[in-house]
Amino acid sequence: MTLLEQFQLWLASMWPDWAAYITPAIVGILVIIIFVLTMVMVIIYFERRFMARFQIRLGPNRCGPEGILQPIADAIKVLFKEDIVPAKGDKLVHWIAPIVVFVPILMIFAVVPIHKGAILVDLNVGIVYVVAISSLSTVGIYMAGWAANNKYALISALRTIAQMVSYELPVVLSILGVVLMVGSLSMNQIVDSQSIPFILLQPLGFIIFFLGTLAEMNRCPFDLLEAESEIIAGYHIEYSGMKFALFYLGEYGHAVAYSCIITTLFLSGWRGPLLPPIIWFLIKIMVVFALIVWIRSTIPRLRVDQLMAFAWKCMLPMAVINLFIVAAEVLWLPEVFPWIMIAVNFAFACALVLLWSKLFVLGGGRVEV
Amino acid sequence: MAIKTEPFILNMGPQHPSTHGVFRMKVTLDGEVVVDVEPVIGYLHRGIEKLAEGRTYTQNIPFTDRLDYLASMTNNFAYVLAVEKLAGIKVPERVEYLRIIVAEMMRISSHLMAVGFFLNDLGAMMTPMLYMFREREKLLDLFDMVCGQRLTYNYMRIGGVSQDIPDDFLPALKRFVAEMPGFIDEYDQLLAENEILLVRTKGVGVLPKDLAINIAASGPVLRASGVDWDIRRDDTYSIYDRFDFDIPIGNVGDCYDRYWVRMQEMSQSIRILEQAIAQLPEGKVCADVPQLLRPPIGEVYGHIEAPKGELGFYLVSDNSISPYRFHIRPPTLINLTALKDMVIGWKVADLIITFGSMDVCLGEIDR
Amino acid sequence: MRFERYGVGIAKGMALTLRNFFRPPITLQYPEDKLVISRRLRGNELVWYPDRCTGCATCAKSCPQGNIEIITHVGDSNNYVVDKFEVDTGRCMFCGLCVESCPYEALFMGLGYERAQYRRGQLVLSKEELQPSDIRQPSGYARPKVEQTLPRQSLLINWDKEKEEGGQKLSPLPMRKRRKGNGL
Amino acid sequence: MTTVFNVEYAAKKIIEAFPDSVAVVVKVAVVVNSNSLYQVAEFLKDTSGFEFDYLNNLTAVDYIDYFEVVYNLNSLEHNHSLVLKTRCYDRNRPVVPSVISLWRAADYQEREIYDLMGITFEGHPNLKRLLLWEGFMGHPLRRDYL
Repeated sequence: MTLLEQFQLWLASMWPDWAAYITPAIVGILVIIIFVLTMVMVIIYFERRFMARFQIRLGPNRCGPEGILQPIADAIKVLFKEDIVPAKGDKLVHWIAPIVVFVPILMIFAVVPIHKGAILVDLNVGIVYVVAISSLSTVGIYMAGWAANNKYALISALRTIAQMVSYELPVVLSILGVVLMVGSLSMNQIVDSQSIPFILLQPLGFIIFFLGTLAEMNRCPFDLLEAESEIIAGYHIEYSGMKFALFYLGEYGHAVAYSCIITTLFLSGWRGPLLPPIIWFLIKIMVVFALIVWIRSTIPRLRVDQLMAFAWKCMLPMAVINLFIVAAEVLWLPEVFPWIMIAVNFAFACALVLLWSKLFVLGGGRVEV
Repeated sequence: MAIKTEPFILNMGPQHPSTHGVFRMKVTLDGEVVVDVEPVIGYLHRGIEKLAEGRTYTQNIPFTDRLDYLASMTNNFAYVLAVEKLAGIKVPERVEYLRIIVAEMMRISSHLMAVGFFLNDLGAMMTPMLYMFREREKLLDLFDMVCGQRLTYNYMRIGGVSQDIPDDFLPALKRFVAEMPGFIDEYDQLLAENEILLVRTKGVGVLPKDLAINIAASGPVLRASGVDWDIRRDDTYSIYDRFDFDIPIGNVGDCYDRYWVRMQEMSQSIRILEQAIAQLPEGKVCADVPQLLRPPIGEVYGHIEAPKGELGFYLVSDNSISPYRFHIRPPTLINLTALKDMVIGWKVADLIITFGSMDVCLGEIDR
Repeated sequence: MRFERYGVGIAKGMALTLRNFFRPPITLQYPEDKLVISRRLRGNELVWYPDRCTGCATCAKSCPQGNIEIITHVGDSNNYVVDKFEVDTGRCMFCGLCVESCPYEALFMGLGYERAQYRRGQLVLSKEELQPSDIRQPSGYARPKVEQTLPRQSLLINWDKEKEEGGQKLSPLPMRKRRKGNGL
Repeated sequence: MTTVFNVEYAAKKIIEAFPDSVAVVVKVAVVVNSNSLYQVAEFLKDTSGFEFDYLNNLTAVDYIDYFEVVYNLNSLEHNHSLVLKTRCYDRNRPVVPSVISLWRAADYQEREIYDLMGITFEGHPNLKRLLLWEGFMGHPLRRDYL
C-alpha cells in the first residue's frame, strides 16, 4: 500500500469517486515535477561547484550566498532569450523535440521509490517500464538533430541512435541479474529485498550498469553526441532560449533519474540506519552523481568506433556471463550465506575484467578511402 | 537493396571550439570517416610583412610579438638574432644568458598550452588544461615581472634586452625550476597511462619520417616522426652549445609521440634553465647599437628552434632604417601541409586530435 | 588497441584529480580581491609630465603605430611649448618604445589596467588627460628609480607567502571571506 | 652547427651538369635561370654530396627590376645549407617552375608567394590565393602596391 493509495482511500471516504481518484494523481504529479526540478537545480549547482574544485577553480559563487541561486539566474536568463528556428529547419519537429526529450524523463520518476511507500505507482513491471520509457528520449534527440538542418546536429543524432542501441542491451542484461535475485520487477520489492546492497552481491553487474547508464545519459567518457571539441554542441546546436533549457533540464533530469535508478537497484534505495529514509535516498543520489562528475572531470572521450566496440565486445559478453553466474548462484547457492556469494562474485568480476583487458581489441584503425 | 550513401562536406570553422583560432577546414566526410580535408586560412591576416617594410628595425619587434602570441619571447629572439646577424652586432654575455632563460621559459609555457589544449580536444573536459594553465600562470607572472606584459612581451632589443631582470626574478624562477618536475610527473600520472588517451592517440595521425622531411616539418612534429633534428643543437645559435640537454625523439610519429615529445622537451628546458641560472654572469644588458640601425646591404636568413618549430626570418636590407623585405617562415603553416595525409581515412574525432597535436597558432599562420 | 593495464591508468588519473580537489583553488575574486601587479607594468597607456617634456617628439618618432601626435611652437626662452600632445590609445599596442626612447623621463607607462570605455572617441587622450592623477600613476617600466618605490609583485609561484612578501596566499576555502555588495 | 655549402663549388657542379643554367653567382647564393630551376633543384636534391632534402624557406623579393625567388635549402644528413635563387624579369607575368614535386614544403609557401607577390608557379596543382580572398585586386607585397 503506497502513501498515495492511502491518501486516495482517505479521500474516497468523503469525496465522490472520480475526485478521490484524480486528486491524488495530480498531487503526485506535482510532487514529482517539483522534486525533479528542484533536484535538477541542486545537481546543476552541485556539478558546477564540484567540477570547479576538481579543476582548481571556484565555480559560480556570485548569485546568492555561495552562488546557490546560480541555476535560477541561468533559468531566468535562458527564459528571456530569443527563440531562433533555423530558416531551413523542420519547424514542427524542431518545436516538438525538446518536449519528447523531457517528458519521458519525468515519467521515469513515477516508479522511483524515494521513501517507504512513497512511489507514484507501484507497477509490477516497474523496471521494465523504466527501461522502456528512458530510451524514448532518444527519439527526441534524433528529432532535434534532424530538424535543425545542421550537419553537426545530424552527426550527433546518428551517433545517439547507435549509442543507445548498443548500450541498451548490456544495461538490460545487468538489470536482469538484479531481477533474478529479487524475483520481482517491482521497484518497491527490489528495495525491500536489499538487506545487503546489490553492489556487493553483483559488483560486475553494477559496473556494467553504471557504464551503460553513463552512455545512455550521454555523460563523459561517452558524451559523443555533444562532444564539444568535435561537433560543438551536437543535437542542440540550433536551439536557444526555453527549448534549449528543456534539453538542459532533460540532460540533468536524466542524470538524476539514473542516479535514482542506480540507487534503487544497487545501493538499497532509501534503506539505511539512523537517518530518515528520504535523507538516505538523497545522500545516495548525490554520491552516485558525485562519482559521475568525478569521472567527467578526469577522463577523455572515446571515439565512436571504440564506443561501439566497448559496448559489443566488452560489456555485452560480460553482462551475459554475469547473468549466467547470478542465475546459477540463485539456483544452487543456499540463501543463508550471502558472504560466499559476495566473495565468488568479486572473484568473477576481477577475473572477467582482467581477461577482457587482455583479450579484446577496442575499435578499428584507419579506413581506406 | 544496397543503401546508397554519398560523402558530404562539413565546414569546420572558422568559429569552432577546437580549431585553435580562426582556422577553417572544408572536411569531406563519408559517414564519420574523413575523405578529404582542405584547410582555408587567412582570417587573421594582418599583413605584418608589408607593415614591417615601413617601420624601423626596432619598431618591428612589437609586431613579432603578435605572430605566435603563445611564444612571443622566441619570436623576438628569432627576429633580433636575424637582425644582429645582418648588422654584425655582438651582444654581451649576460644578454645571451637572459635570452636563453626567457626563451626556454617560453618553450615550457607554449608546450603547456599545446599539451593542455590537445587534451582538451581529446575531451578531457578542461581539467588537464586548467592544471597546465596553473603552471603557465606562474611563468606569465615572471614574464610580467621582467617586461611588464603577460602576452606581448617586446622584451628583446637589437643588441640586447630592454631591461635587466629585477631582483625578485631569479629566486622565483629557481623555485619554479625546482617545483616544475613534480608537476610534470603529475601530468604523466594523470594522462600518460590513461587507457583512453592511449587508445585515442596511439597510431592515430601518423606522419612518416620521409614525409615529415619532405614537407619540411619542424619542431616537435618533426622529432616525433623520428628525425633527430633540433636547430638548437644542429645549427647552434646564441650559446646553446654551452648547455647539456637531450633531444627527445619519437619513433612512430603519431599523436601520442607528439604529446610525449612535448612533455619530454619541457623537462629538458628545465635542465637548460638550471644550467643557465647557475652560469648567469653580470654585465651590461645591451650592446651599443644606434637607435636608427642601418644594416649594410645584404640579406640574411636566421632561424631558431621556436616551441612550435623552425621560426625563420628572411631579411633583406638596402642600408636604410627599415628592412627592404621582411619574410617570416612560420613553422606551423608548413607543418600543416601534412594535415591531409595524416587524417584521411580516420574519423572526425581523429581529425580534431591530429590537428590539436600539431599545435598550430593562427597568429603565426596568417601573419 | 587494448585496455592492457586493467584500468590502472584511469584509476591513477582519478586519484590525481581527487588530490587536486583538496588543493586550494587558484582563482581570485577579481573586483574584491586584486593582485599586486608588476612594477614594470605596461598598462593604462601613458603618463605624461608636461614640466619635463621638451617637445622633442622622440616618442612620436619611435611609435610603431604613429599614435602620438605632438604640435609645438617656439616659446619665449627659445624652447618648445607643447600645444598638443594627443595619444590615440585605441590603436596603442603597449610596446613601451616611446617610454624607452624619452630622453628626459617625461613619459611613463601607467600602472592602471581598468581602461574600458564606452566610446571609441574617449580613447583619444588629450594633454590634460595624460597627466598623472589618482588613477594614472606612473609605472617603473624603463624607469628603475620609480620601480624601486613600488610594492612587490605578488607571484603565484609564491603561493604560500602573504601578499606583502611578494606572494599570493591561497587558502583552501577562499569563500570564507565575506564580500560587500553580494549581489544577484 | 650547419655549415654553409661552398657556393663556388656548388655553382661549378651545377654548370657541369647543366650548362647555361647558372645566371650569376653572388656572395651567398647561386642564381639560376628560371627555366632550368627545376632540373637544378632536382640535381641538388638527389645528387650525393649535395642531398638537400629539406626546404627551409621559400620566399620572393621584389627588386623592382626583377623578382627574386629564394630557396633556403638544407640537408639533414650532411647538415649543410645552400641558398638557391632564381630571377624573373617579366613584371606582368612572372613565371617560375614549381618545386612541389621535389619538396612538398613548397606547397603553402608557393601559394603564399603567388598570393602576395603575384608570381605564378608552373606545375603547382592547387595554385590559389592562400591568405587573401579570391578576387582580391593586386599583390600586396610588391613594392609598387599602394
